[in-house]
Amino acid sequence: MSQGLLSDAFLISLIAGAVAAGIPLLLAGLGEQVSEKAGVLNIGIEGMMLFGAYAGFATAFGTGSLWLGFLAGAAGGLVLALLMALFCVRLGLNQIVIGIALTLGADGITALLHHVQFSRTYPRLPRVETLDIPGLSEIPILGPSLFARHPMVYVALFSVLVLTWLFRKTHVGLNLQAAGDKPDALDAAGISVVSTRTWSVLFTGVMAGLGGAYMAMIGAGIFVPFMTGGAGFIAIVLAMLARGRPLWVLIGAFLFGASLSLTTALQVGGVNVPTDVVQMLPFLMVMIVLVLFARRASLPAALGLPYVRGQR
Amino acid sequence: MTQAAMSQEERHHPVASAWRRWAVAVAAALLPIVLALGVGALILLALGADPGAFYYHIVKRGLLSWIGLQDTITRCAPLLLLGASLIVAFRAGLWNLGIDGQFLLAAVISAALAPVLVTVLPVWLVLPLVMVVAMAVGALWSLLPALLKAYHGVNEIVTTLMMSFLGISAANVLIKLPFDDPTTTVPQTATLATDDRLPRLFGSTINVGVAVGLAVILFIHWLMTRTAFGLRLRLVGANPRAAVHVGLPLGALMVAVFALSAGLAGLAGAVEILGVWGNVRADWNPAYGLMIIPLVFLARFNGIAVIGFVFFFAVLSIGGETASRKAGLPNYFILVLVALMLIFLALTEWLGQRRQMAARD
Amino acid sequence: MTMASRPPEHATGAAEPIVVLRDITKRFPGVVANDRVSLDIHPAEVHALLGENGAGKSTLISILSGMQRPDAGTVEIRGRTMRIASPRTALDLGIGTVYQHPTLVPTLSVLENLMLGASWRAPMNRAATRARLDEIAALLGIALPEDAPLGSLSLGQQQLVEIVKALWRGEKVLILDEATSMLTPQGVEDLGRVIERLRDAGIAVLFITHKLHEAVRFGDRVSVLRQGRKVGSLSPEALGRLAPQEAIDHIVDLMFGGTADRTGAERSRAHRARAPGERMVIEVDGLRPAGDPDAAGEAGVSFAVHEGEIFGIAGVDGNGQKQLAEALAGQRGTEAGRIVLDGAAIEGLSVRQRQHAGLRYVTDDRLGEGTVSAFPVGLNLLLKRIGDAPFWRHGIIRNAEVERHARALIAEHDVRVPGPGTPLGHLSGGNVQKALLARELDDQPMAVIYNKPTYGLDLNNIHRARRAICERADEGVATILISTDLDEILELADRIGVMLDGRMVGIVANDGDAARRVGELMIGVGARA
Amino acid sequence: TGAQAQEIDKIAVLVPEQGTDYGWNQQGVDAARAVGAAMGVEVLAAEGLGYGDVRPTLRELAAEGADLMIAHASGYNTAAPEIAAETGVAVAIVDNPGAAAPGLVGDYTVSGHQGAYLAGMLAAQLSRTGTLGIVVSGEPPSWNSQSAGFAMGARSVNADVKLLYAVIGPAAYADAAGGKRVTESVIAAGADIVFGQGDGSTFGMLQAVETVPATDGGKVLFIDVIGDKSEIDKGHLLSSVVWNLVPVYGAMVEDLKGGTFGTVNYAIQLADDSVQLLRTAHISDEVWAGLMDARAGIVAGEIEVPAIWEATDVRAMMSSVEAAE
Ligand SMILES: Nc1ncnc2c1ncn2[C@@H]1O[C@H](COP(=O)(O)OP(=O)(O)OP(=O)(O)O)[C@@H](O)[C@H]1O
Ligand SMILES: Nc1ncnc2c1ncn2[C@@H]1O[C@H](COP(=O)(O)OP(=O)(O)OP(=O)(O)O)[C@@H](O)[C@H]1O
Ligand SMILES: [Mg+2]
Ligand SMILES: [Mg+2]
Repeated sequence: MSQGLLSDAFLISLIAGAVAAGIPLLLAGLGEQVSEKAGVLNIGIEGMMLFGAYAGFATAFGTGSLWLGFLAGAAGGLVLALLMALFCVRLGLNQIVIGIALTLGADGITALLHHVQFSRTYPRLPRVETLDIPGLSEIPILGPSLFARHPMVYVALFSVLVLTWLFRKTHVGLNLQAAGDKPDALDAAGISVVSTRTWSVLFTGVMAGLGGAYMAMIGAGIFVPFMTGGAGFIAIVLAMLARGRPLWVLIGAFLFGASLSLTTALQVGGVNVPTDVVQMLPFLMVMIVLVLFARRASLPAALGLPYVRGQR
Repeated sequence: MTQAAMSQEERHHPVASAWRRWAVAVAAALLPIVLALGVGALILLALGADPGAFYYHIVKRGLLSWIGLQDTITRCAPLLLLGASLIVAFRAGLWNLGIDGQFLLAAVISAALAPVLVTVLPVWLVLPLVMVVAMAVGALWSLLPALLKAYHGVNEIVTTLMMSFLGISAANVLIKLPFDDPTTTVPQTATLATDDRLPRLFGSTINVGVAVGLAVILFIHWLMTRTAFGLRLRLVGANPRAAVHVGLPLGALMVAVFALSAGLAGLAGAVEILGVWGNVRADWNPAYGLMIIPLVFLARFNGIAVIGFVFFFAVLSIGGETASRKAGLPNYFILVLVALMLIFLALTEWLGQRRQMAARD
Repeated sequence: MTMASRPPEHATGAAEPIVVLRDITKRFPGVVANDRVSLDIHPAEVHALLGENGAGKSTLISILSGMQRPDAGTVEIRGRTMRIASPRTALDLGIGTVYQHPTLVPTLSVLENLMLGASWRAPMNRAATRARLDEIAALLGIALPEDAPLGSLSLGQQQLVEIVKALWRGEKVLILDEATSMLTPQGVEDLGRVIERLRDAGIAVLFITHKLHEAVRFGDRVSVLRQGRKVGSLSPEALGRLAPQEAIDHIVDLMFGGTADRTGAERSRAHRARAPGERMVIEVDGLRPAGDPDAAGEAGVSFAVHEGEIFGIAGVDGNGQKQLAEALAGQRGTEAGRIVLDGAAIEGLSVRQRQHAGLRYVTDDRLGEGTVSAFPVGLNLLLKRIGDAPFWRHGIIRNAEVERHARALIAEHDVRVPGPGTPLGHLSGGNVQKALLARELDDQPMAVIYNKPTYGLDLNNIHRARRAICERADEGVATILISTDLDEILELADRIGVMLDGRMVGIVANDGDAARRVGELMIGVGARA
Repeated sequence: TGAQAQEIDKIAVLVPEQGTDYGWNQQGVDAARAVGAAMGVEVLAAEGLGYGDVRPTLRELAAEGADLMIAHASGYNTAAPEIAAETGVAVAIVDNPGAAAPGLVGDYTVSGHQGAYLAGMLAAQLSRTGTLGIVVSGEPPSWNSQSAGFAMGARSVNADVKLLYAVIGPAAYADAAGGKRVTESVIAAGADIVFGQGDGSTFGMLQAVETVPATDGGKVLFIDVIGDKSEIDKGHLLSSVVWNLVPVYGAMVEDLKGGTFGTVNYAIQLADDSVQLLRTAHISDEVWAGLMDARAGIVAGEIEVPAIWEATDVRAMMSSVEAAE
């Protein structure tokens, strides 16, 4: 029996591990990208993910249905996004303050709920059924690791295409860009900046909630407090680095996932490197890319600024 | 009394109007707290705890008992310095989101240096020396983001966050490898003896760090609001193109801002280690950034207001732990309470702005 | 074309007004921008809305276009009282607006900017948009780079896009707030023709300008605001009875009361105290500004300015004037060439060093780089002197000095502002420009580059500013005056250089024949001098 | 200060997380409560204190009249002796014997490396694939010594056993998703028994074990540490290196009463059953008997199980896959 570092099973598990770690980042990163495009810096995304993780897990555990879990995860993210939209878009409160407040609040509430509900039983979900894509899933190594996953993985990948299309080919894309770059122009053109930003924040909430739900239900099969562990902040960075292109979020998310798998691969292979060093790799890579190519910032001009009509 | 009558009266009684302004200010400060406590009380009731007792314990422990108050004040020190750090950066329009990494690296270097230096130099020299080195370490860690921003326009949110993650990992590597104290099995640096730490004030458990923090934040407030240098930095923040137009060296100023801001974050690390901890353990990361950033925004980058918010937060964190323990609740509830306070504080500020807008004529 | 030549039905104003503003009041902190203003806007009529800087014109139209809500008063559309809650409502009512400040998205292409505003569910129809754009462009006699990002266009071209956009949506009412400020005389003519056609098709046009000859030329009816109040109007009948110059005189009286400055009719240059001296102050040789690849020609720009001379630089906006000015000021690098100031090469110096050497640049981008909107007016007036005595001592600000300085300049330059502490962004467009000029004129440099110094100013202020420029020149300041307004250049300059495609295509003396020769050079006819 | 006999009516225990984790925190809190109940002493439990500064809490508990404060986290072992010196209240700390001071500071060493040795023997005997996994959430000393003990025990049964060692992250105690991901990879690399150490992340490891088959298609079994997760087991729990802190805490209180506190180092060990191997239905009588023999050998000192605290030393003990192939 072929075993160890070069066995198919191990390679498959590494790639699948990268996917498992990358999908929440991808979903949340895509969501963040939309609201950043529209000019809202959503720092609350970490909280939205955590809320989605809790809601998704609790529902999936209660009902036995992952799909209901995803629905609840999306709703969980949406609830926080509604608050964010109300406070930051409608009322124009400071996005940083509210974003951090939502994250702290979600940290606290989910931990409390977990304490009350699950801290004596630590329920775990059963094995996840995968959807094997005929044909593709038969490719050696890549097939089983990429094309025999839970359907949510394909939904996430598909949403990259949808967003690309939306940004390039629709009025929604134009509106988002205008809302972020020059909101007064959008307003003057007769489109409500507040509505556009509200929708984009709500979308972020849904995507972050789905990402969190994926992390809890499929990534871990369990909910534990603070389990997102900063993934939301990585998603923010990915969205900024991607400079408005969904495909770049995809690439970034999987590079992050892959570097985690790399850590495991090195260790299982008996290569003696401290985890701290390996953990630096993705961040180091980003810095090197930025130093080498010194890519100018192209964040939306009005990012983080509330829009109040007629104010100057 | 109607609005008109009131303003009529104001014109004739300046004293009354001063009183009224005071009343409004006090109400504006208290309202969010009352609202947050109210909503928090509902959650406490839902959790089966007694809100009255809970809040009583927060205040009693965090503010009214002398041991508690000393701890509250001690906890303010690093937060004040980090607040000063952020005031510089934010007023200059630069998002230094890397203070956690700068803080931690400087803390580790301080912890590694101080126990060694005290064996060769007098303590009164070692402490300031280490603080200076810590500032340099913090500043150095911001150099790359600063240069990339100043001369290549690379977005500093991304670079400072990246450097922060890198700094946290690098700090751990330093602790586990070169600076590991061989006499303990736990990976941590050697410990600075309690007698060699920052002197304590008037026989209390409060160390000089908080005085340093207060002095620095007041100085920074003065620097940013009253000096030409501060105005130049604010100009960079408010309109960088105008800064170029009026002939300011934009790049150099940005690097200076980063150096100052990150240097103060480094100083916070040194003060925390030299004043309280004495050493750094692997994987230690208080992540003060997440807490201090909203406070600095709520204070609208005003140093004096930051002092108030920091103190308030310290009371909550010291008193909250006791209150949770006595109520048999997980400490997590304090997170919820802090979140509620932030939201209501932001809301009241918004209401205040609207009042100002409405009161125009 | 005279008033009398208009079709009589338009001169009568018989039609019911389509829009009636009634007793509109709007306050801002420290200012009453509109004080019970009433205005009728009739279909098939061009209504010129005039007034000094800060009179409240932009505020009034922003209420009509849904950007501001009035504190009191009503808006009636075809006799029905309407609440115009948002720009969307206004657009749905067929009210299209060109705002004084740019309202286009710099990162979107021209075409995309024009598509902005459709329902988000609607499919994106580039072809139809393109066709419609071509149609309107043909009407205006212009060509626009449809797929270029808007931010890459010159300000003049951007203004054309704004106009196209307003024409697109303003099926009933078209509002133009200083829409001609960046256009060439020819462009103004073309726009005027389009306006007339629209008017004849029954559209109501509300037209704001500081160029009174445009107002009487295109306007059928005139209303004048002063310090927030409507102080007078001329009905079509009244207007029809007056010759253009009489009408202008009448309007000037209304606008400024007794304080009107009538010296503008003569040419200021004739009143210059001294002729330019012999000493060369600025010599520019083969200068090629960095940046836009096609902005500068191969050979670069060369010219020289004498002590006390005003050297005008004419040309259609976007022909490299801005790049040249920025390269001279040190804000933009150079690829080749020399700049000599008072005998010393300065091309290697920083902006600051050039300022110290005695060179000043008065930017045309008053909000983008000239001022800081969030800062109080008082600080904006000292932006180029931060740290200098007596306003700072040992680097510490002395607020009393700053305030005294601000009050003096505000009074001297008649900046309409509640006080030195008001954020500059709250000022009207013209008053921002006044503050900017006040700051720049409050110094004694050796050489100054003015870029569109009177853009957005009212008549009185234009005269004041031009006189100040002449006075400085008389004191010996070598002056470079960049303007798209040929009249201004002809009025002030001793010699005129013309820029086209980043090159200086000719330099002519400002004598009797200058207007014709400059005009030819601007459109690419005529030899290099 | 010399040791003095003392009345004890109140003790405090401080733990970084909630005491409901079937692990480190729960063992600490439960043991303190058990000692309190047995000795008629009041117990103040401060849970979920995190890894920040506990000096304020220690001062407060001292002020509330605690006579002994058990700072049950290695991260507290600098702060607690300082507060003991400041307040004069005795403290117990973990993993820092050098700081012990008679009457004031007592150190206890919690490492189940002896038990982990038995667990390693058990795993090596039951493994079908000959490959064992060790997954840890981080690398604190007590994790390290148990990983090493496990490796030594496994090798004692089968010198050729392959040991796959993986750390989830530098401080990934709560990273359940990471726990699952890493455990899945370890299983895919051939492990059919996983020795897992972590707090919240342990549940991710369990999830992986429960949902992924071994490379031979069979069931993967899990060996836990510190607590007893039988209650929440779904049939994959093979064993656990269970700690019992009651003897240690009890001895500390007794010594404090008797005036000898801080003069000895307290430790958990097989000998007094403060370290035990959990027996589940997966373990046959025969195997169990073998393990009990080994236990006796360890207790008697015939089998030596050294405590290895350093992460680098632990890593050096693990298999390199290339070398094995
Ligand atoms: N948003 C605002 N906030 C505060 N003050 C304002 C605001 N908008 C306008 N004002 C003030 O209202 C007054 C009228 O301004 P407005 O822009 O309507 O003048 P204007 O007639 O268009 O002048 P200009 O010819 O200079 O454009 C000015 O004093 C201006 O400072
Ligand atoms: N369901 C939606 N999904 C995505 N974006 C939306 C949605 N609804 C509105 N938006 C965004 O918000 C903007 C403004 O929304 P608003 O509610 O003002 O318009 P609407 O009445 O829904 O749109 P319309 O009348 O054009 O169909 C839209 O142009 C679009 O950018
Ligand atoms: Mg105006
Ligand atoms: Mg007692």
